[in-house]
Amino acid sequence: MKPKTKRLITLSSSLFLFGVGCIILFYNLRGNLVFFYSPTELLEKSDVNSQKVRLGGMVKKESIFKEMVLQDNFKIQKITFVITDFENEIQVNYKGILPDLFKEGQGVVVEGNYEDNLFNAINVLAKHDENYMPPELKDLNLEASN
Amino acid sequence: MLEVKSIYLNRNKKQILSNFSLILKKKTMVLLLGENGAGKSSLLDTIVGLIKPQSGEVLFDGQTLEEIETQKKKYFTYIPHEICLRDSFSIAENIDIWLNLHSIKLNTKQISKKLEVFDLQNIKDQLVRNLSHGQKKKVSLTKLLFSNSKLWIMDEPINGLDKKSVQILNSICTQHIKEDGSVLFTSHIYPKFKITKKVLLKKFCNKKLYKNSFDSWGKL
Amino acid sequence: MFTKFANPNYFLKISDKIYYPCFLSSIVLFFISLYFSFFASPPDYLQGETVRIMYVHVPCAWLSLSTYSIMAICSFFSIVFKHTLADIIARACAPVGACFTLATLITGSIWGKPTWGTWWVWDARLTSELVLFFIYLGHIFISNAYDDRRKGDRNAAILTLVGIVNLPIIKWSVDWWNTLHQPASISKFSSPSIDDSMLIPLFLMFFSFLLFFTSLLILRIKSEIVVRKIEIIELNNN
Amino acid sequence: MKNFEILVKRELKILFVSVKHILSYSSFFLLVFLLFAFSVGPNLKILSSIYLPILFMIILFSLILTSENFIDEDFKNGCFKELQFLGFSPEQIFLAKSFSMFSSIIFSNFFLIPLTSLLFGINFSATITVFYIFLLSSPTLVLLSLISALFSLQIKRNKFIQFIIVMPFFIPIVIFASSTDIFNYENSNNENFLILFGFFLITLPISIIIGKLLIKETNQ
Repeated sequence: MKPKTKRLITLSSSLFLFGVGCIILFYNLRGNLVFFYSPTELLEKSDVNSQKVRLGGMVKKESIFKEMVLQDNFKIQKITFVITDFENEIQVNYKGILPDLFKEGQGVVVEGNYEDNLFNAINVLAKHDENYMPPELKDLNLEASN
Repeated sequence: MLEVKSIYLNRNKKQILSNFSLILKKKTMVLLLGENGAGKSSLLDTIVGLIKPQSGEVLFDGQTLEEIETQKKKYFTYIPHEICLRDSFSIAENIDIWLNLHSIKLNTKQISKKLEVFDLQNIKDQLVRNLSHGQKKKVSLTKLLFSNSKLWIMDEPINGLDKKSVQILNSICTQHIKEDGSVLFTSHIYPKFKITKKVLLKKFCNKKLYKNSFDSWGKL
Repeated sequence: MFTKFANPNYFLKISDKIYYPCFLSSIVLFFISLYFSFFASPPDYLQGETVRIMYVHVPCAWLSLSTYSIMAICSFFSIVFKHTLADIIARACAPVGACFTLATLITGSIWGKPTWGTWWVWDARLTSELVLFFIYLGHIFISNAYDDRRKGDRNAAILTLVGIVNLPIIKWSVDWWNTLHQPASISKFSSPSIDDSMLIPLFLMFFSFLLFFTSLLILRIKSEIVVRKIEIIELNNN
Repeated sequence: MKNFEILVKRELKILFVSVKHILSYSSFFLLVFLLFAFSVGPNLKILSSIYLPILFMIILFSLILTSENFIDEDFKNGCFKELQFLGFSPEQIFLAKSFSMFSSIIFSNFFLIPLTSLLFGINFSATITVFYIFLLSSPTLVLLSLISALFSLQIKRNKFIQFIIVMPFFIPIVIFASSTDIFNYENSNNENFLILFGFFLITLPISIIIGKLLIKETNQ
C-alpha cells in the first residue's frame, strides 16, 4: 500500500469515527443535559419517585399561600404554590427563605422530590428571563395589555 | 547501500548540516568524525528517519524512507547512544523483547553463544539497573550480532567501552564487512579500526541563518 | 496583503499608531459608561439595582468568547503556516482571556446570589464557562512550561484547537437545553429584549472593554516581540 | 497490522512481568476507597448513593498519577526512539501504550469494583451496570490521560500541569458516567451509555492524531 493511500484511509476513517461520535452524542445529549424538567416532562417521566429532580416553570398567578409554622422552636415560613407550563400544573410545598425575585407569573426552578402529584422542594431558585426593562415601562406595558 | 542526498538540517534555530551528501557502498566502514555538537547524532537521527530534514532525502537501496517505513528493520540496525534497555528487566529478557520486536526466533543456545562474545553470559540474569555503564553499552552492542540487516549504524559505540571490548567490536565489524555488510559509525576520537573512509563533520557557526530569519522579521 | 500584516515590524509600526488613541478612548469611554450604568440608566423592573452587574458581566462574557476565537484562529495559522506572529498573538491573548472569563464567573455568581438565590449551580452555561477558564489556564501553563518557546507554542496551539468544541457549547447551551441561565437577550437583532435605556450603557461598556482589550493586547504583543528579538540577538552573539 | 501485534505483545509483557503499574494503581485505589468508607461511616444508604461519583473520581486521579509510568521510562532510556526507527509508526506506539494502560486498569478493576461494591452495599445487578459504565468510559479516560502524560513529558518544572490540561476534557465524561442511575437500570433510558460511547468515538481519532504529533516531537 502506498503511503498516500494509507494516509487517505486513516484520515477518512478518523473523520468517519468523529462524525459518527458527534451524531450519537448530539442525538442523545438533547434530553440529557437539562437543568430542570417542565411539569409536562415530569409527569411523563415514570421513574422519578424518591429521586432528587429539578422542576421548572412559571409560578401560577394567585396560587401562592404562605403560613408560619413552628418547627424545632423556630418560626419557619411554609409556602405552597403551583408551577405551570400552561399545559400541566404541579403543586409545590416549600419551607424556608425565598429568593427576592420569587413572584407570581415569574420563572422558578425548584429542587426536591416528586411524589404522589406533590412536589416537596428543598431548594427554590428564581429563574430570570431575558427581558430587561425599567419599572415605568413595565407598568405601561401592563396597562396596555389590560 | 545507503545514499544521503544533499541534506539541509536546522535544529534549535541553528544550522547543523548544509548540503551534506554521503554514499555508502558495500564492504565499507565509514567513520563520522567531529567534535561535540557538530551534529553527528542529528545526522544519524535524520538518516534513520527520526528527524525530518529541511530538504534532501535518504535512500536505502534506492528506496526512500517513506517507502520502507514498516520494513525499516530489514534495511539497517541502528544502535543509538542511548541505552535502549528497560531497567526492571534482566539482560536476557531485554534481548528477548528486542528479538520479538524484530520477529527473530532463536533458541537459548544460540542466544547464549552470542552473549558470550562480549562476556555477558555469566551476568545475563542480572537486572539492567544493577549493571555498570560499560556493561549496558555492551548489551546494546550485542544487538548487532542478532540482526539480519546488512547495514549497521552506530552512534558513539566506543564511548565507555574498555580496550578489550573495543577490539572485540573491531573484529565484529571487520567480520561483518567481509560478509558483504557495511558499517557507519560516529566518534569524537579516532579509533584503530579498519576504516575505509573518514568523513569530518565541522561544527557550523553559520550566522547567515539568523540573518535570514531577521530579514523575514524586517529590520530591527 | 496578508503577508504584509504578518510581518512583525510592519505590525509594530501600525500598532504604535493605534495604541495611544485606543488606550485613551477606552479610558474616556469607561468613565462615560460608568456614569451611564450607575446614574443614567433605570433599575430593572424585577431585579432592581442588581441589574447594574450586567454591564460588567455581559461585556466580559462576550470578550472571553471572542478572545478564545482569536486564539483559535491564531493557533490554526501557527500550526498550518508556522507563523511566529500567530504564536505571539495567541500567547498574548491567553492571560487576558483568562481574566475576562474569571471576571465573568465572579460577577455572574455575585449577580446569581440575589437573583437566583444561589452562588453557583451546575448548569450547562456555567459549567462550560468554567471549562473555558480551565482551558485558558492550560494554555498559559503549557506555553510557559517548556524551555524551548516554540515547543510550548505548538503544544498550546494543539490544546486550543481541541478546546474549540467548547465555544459553540457555551454560546448555544441556553438554547439547546433548559438552563437556569436566561437565554441571550441581544442575539435577536430585530428587537433586543433589553430596553434601550439599558442597552446604551451595555454597548458603551462593551466598546470601552474592547478598546481596553485591544490596547492591552498590543502592549503584550510588543513586549513578546521584543523578548523574541532579544533571544535572536543572544543566539547571534554566541 | 502485524507490527501492531508485536508492539502490543511487548507492552503487555512489560506490564505483566513487572507488576508495579498494576500494584501502584490498585493500592492507591483501595486506599482512597477505604478512606472514604471510614470517613462517611457505616450508613449504607449514603455510601451506595455516592459510590459511582467516588469510583470515577478515584479512577480519574489514579489514571493521572499512573499514566506517567507508562511512558516515562521508555522515554528516558531511549526505547521510544528505538521503537520509531524500527519502523513502528507513532500512531501504533500510542495505541499500543493506551491498550496496555487500558488492560492494566481493566485487570485491576475486575477485582476492585466487586470488592468495593460489596463494601459500599451495592447489589449484584447494579455492580454489573457499574461494569458496563466503567468499560464504556475508561477507554476515553485512558486516551486523555495518556495525552496529558505525553504533554508533560519534556516538562521538568511542574507536573501538576497535567491536571489543568486534562480537567476540562475529563469533566463531561465523569459527569455522564457518574450521573447514571445504576439501581433502576432496567427502567431508565440508557442515553448515558450511548453518550459515553459517542465521547469515545470522538476522542479516539483526535487523540491518535495529537498523540502522533506529540510522540514525533519527542525526537526533536
